[in-house]
Amino acid sequence: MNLHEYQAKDILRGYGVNIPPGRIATTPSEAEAIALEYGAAVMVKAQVHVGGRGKAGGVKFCKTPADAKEKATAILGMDIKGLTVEKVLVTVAADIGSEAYVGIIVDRATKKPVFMVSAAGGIDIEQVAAETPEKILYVPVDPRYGLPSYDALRMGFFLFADVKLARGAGKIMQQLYAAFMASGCSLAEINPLVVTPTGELVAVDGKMVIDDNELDRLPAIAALRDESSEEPSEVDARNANLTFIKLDGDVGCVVNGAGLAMATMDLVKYYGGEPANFLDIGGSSNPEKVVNALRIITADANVKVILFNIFGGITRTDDVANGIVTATRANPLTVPLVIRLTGTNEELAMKILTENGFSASSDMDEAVQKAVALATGGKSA
Amino acid sequence: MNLHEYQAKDILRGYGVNIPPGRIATTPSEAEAIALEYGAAVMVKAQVHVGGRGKAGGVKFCKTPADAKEKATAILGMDIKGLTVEKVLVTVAADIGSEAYVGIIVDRATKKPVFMVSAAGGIDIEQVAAETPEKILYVPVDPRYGLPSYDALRMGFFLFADVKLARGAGKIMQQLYAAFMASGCSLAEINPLVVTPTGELVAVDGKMVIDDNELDRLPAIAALRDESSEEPSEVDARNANLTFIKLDGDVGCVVNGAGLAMATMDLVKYYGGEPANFLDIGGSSNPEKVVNALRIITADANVKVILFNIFGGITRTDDVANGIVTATRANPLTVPLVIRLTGTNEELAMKILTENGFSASSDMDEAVQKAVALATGGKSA
Amino acid sequence: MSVFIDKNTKLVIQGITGRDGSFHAKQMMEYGTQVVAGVTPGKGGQKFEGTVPIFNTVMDAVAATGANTSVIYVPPPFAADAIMEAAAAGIALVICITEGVPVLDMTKVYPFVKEQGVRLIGPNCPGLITPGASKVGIIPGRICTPGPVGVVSRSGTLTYEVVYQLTSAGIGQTTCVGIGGDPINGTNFIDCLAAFEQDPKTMVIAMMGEIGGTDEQEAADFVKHQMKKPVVGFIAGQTAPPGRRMGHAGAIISGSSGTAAEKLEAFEAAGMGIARRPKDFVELIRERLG
Amino acid sequence: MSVFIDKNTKLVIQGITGRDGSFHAKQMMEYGTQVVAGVTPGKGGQKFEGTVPIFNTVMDAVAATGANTSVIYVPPPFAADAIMEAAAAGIALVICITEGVPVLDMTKVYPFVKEQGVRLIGPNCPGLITPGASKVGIIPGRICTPGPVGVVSRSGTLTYEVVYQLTSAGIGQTTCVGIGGDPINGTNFIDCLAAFEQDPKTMVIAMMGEIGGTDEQEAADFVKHQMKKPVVGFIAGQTAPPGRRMGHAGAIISGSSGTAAEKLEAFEAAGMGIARRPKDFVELIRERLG
Repeated sequence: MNLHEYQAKDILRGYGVNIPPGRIATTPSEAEAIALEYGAAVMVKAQVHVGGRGKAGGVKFCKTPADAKEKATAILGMDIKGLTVEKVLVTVAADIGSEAYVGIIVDRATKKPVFMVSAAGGIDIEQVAAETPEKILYVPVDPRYGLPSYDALRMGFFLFADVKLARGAGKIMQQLYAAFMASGCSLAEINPLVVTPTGELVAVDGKMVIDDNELDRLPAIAALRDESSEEPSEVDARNANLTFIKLDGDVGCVVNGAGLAMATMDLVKYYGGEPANFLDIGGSSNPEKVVNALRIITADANVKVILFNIFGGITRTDDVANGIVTATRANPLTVPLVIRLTGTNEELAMKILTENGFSASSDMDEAVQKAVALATGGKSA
Repeated sequence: MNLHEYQAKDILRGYGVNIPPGRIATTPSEAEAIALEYGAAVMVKAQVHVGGRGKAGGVKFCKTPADAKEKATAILGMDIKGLTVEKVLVTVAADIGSEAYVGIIVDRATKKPVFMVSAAGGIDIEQVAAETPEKILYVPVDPRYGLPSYDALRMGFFLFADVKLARGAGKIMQQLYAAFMASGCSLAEINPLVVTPTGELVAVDGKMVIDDNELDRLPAIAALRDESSEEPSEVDARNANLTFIKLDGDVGCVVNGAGLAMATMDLVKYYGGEPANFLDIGGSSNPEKVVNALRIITADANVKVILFNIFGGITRTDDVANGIVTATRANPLTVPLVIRLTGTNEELAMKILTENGFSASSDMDEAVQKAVALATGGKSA
Repeated sequence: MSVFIDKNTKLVIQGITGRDGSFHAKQMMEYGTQVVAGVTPGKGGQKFEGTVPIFNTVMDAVAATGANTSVIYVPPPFAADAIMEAAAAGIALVICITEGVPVLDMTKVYPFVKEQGVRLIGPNCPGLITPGASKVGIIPGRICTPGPVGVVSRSGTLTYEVVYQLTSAGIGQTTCVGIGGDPINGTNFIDCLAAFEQDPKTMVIAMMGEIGGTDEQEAADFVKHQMKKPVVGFIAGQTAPPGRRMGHAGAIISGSSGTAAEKLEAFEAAGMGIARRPKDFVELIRERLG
Repeated sequence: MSVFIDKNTKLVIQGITGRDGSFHAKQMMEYGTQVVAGVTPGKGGQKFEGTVPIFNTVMDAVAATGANTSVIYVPPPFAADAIMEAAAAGIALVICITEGVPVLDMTKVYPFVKEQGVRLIGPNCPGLITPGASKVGIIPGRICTPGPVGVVSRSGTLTYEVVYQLTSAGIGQTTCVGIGGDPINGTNFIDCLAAFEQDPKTMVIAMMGEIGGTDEQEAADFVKHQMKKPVVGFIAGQTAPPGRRMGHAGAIISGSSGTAAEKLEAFEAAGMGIARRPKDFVELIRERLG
């Protein structure tokens, strides 16, 4: 789950990171009032879950409250890469001397949280990595020991020659690390970490991505979810405990297991079709999931056929069959359904389907080819 | 540093441990008022740093506020093993179904904090260990991982067959462990951990010993020190950064290093004398320490001779010589002084001493024998 | 022969009385796995299905039954603790089926099991099966049959698919291992490939990877330099949209974008057979069995 | 020969610009120790005494100078971090002189250095000296002289006392090691006894223990079963009042009250020579040198 900049900053502030004051506005007058209250030049920043806000015109410097109102008027309601800006952060503008980058991610290779720091901040770290990789220092952290002071200071010295700044940056790394661990992050970054002309360290932008698996035990973090900034069908799927990603094709896919779901999409493509989505109903079986999956897929007007590919392990195929029957009874389908189903309780599932007028195959290739044929009007059948 | 029961309980309460309400009284009327406020039977408990309060009559059950006043009158001012009771804890009395013991110490052998738990609570754990060692379960904790739930639950099941009580006890272990680590303890215990007749878990007594080396970074814990409950000369020594333990002999000893200090006491005894104290001026040298050491030792009227045994390593012997000169100039000694001094900057030290009318030896046995002779009036000389 | 589990596997099931745990406990018992104990705190002293003793802790279970392998079906917030409990109790092989374990939990569990010298498979994996001998986890037993192919996969149901097609074509397996698709897991491709290389009965290995990370590339390197036996590989997610399943920052560290194309290239460079579709495994393996 | 340090020891001094650090840096340099670097954050680029380069981090110091040993003089709250910094930077032998390190810090430092395969001596120790070759720490150099006796001690100044008496009697030392008296330290008696047993130049070992704990008893057991070379032992604290220096709870776990009597009994049972006074070492060792 992505947090908004303002949410990440609120969390980091709680861990002691020095961040200019800021508040959220949803109307231009609110933005003006906040700027007036601060009595200083402010930044008005679109709060959307997408990179490149600045280039899209979603981040503006405002000298006066009137200016803030005007810029907020322009930004609120703006469309940035398909997402509508519903909120702006109005925050005191910092004087910028230099800009550094500080981030942490969970790294698969070292199996640890790894810091990435660079004196080349303010721009995308991907760009730095691609063009000047020697400007990035990577420091893995063993979570059994936490971030030791010596590693924090080493990173501080990588960013700043001055010992006072190095120590200050080291302290911010400790604060960022504490926030990262306590908030169940898979990524946390401060970019830019600014040194002001008077030598103060200030975090001017902050970002956090939360591991979805942490949300059950971190209700305060889970409550930060902003569904208005996400694709509605993906929100719907998540609330139904489904992993769903909308794509542009016409073959709706309902599969159990991420690997098989991807392999199914690949096979749709292999046989000349285009998948309409990635949808994993997950490991544990529950007829309700199938009902929700069908509702979400059929909401997509592009879908011309629905393909079930279920290989029962921990998922019991009879549960899936019951789900199909229940769902289609409540809301009859307007597109054809192709079912491939095998594995745990397969006989029972087949019996349920047959008794309710469905046919099913146990061969994946056969089912995918059939679904593609139906979607393409028989072209490839 | 030892904490009082009421201080340990305040800390444990902060970590969620279920502890009956209680407050400190320094007068009988205060005790009565507290009991009245609670409107329940209370315990009045002497707050002194010594074991065996109960047997000495320092812990009493009081049915009524008047009763609490009467018992507090008896306990306040009472002498328990040489310490005067200045405060009592007035706390709501718990109904006792059964009593267990839960404690943690830092163990030298495993180099870890180790839990000790026993269903035979309410009595000294030393007694349980001596008489029925099989009734104690030892569980080391790796502080890199903390106390895992499975180990907490395992200890819970060692105490209670009932899963609800086992889980409840496991939770208390987690709370005790968190308090132990965060408070810089070398020992923390709950004894007894009571199960009430209604199945509630209640910590009825609590104890914490803090590692003195932690106090600099834990000012809130350091502030809990109650100097009124300690030997005044030891308080004085600690405030002067000296390690001092008062003994019953007449040879005052000033030594650098604990091992050499003990060896010096042993040698005093070997040659027929009795050491008046253990005093380690520590590793880092500072003339002020010598001044304080002399002040503390000469305050003991039993002392008949003062023996310096200094082997300079990190301690510079010239600093010690300067300290001797300064101290004796300000407060001339009324007892003889025997100085043994060798090691770092020895020539300079000898020069300082000689110029100021002191003589010094570089042989330990010679110096100790001389000091013993002076103390015993020449008997063994 | 086989890898990791065989007839001597003595299994304890953590979470044996839960919905999934009890269902699969029965399946494993029916398959012939030696299920010697179950663990559910508070149910110590009871019996599962009238035969399998239940204990409050894994330590009790090991002491009473000599269990050497554990399989975990507890809910995600308790899975990390369950893994460490098994490892600390002296279990040598721990299989964690649970899906949804927080990755930060795994950053502590991983060094813990390594220190204890314990093999962890998973989490978020289907477990493993040595056809005809022992099944630990949730892989459907009847889709497997004994034979010469070692199977290792990051995906659960995709494993079933491939094994099912192999079995349908009359090609059996020594052991099938689902290592799980989480960012941090206990056993990786190389661990399994090394085990299959040592196993005298395994003649060919089928390996199913996914997009994301660099495990498949490292496995390919291992195949190239350390293995004599032929390996056939597959990558799921060739058509997945980029950037949706893994953070780009991860790619910065690994210096890899983790795409299917990159992984297939590594397979090719290692001289591995490449299955474009799951069903291609059948022919490619048949060729290599000679 | 010697143990742990010799002519090839290349030393970095952590806290080289502090009061104690700078004083003893000079003493070590005068003694002939190869002091190749110092570390003081913020003073990187400067030189100590015009010759020894100072770095901001141990990692920088190791990279630039190839230092293989570190000695630590930083204040107690920073000592644990300094030890881990040295270990993580690739230093093989870390000597921590600092006194007053919180014991809970050491419960984390100890497994850290073990994992890194690093030998830690101390904290709260005087360090060690190989007379005529290298001195690391604060043991006064001129009280030592080369010879056949290995010295190991829990106490600082008591070590000096015994070494001084040996040297005064014309008996030299291979290496003198002060392991420190804290409840948790990096190197114990047995580690040193084992090293002396292997060192061809060491003929007799002098060992100074203290009351508290069971290290001396375990060392005696090691002497009895694993050593051929003679060992002479001493215990400080024979007259110390019980219960003042160690918690009784510790005694419950170890099953020992850690008294001098108990330790001397263990020495006797191991056939060790027993020095009742520090000066007794001279005669007992002379006898054993034959």
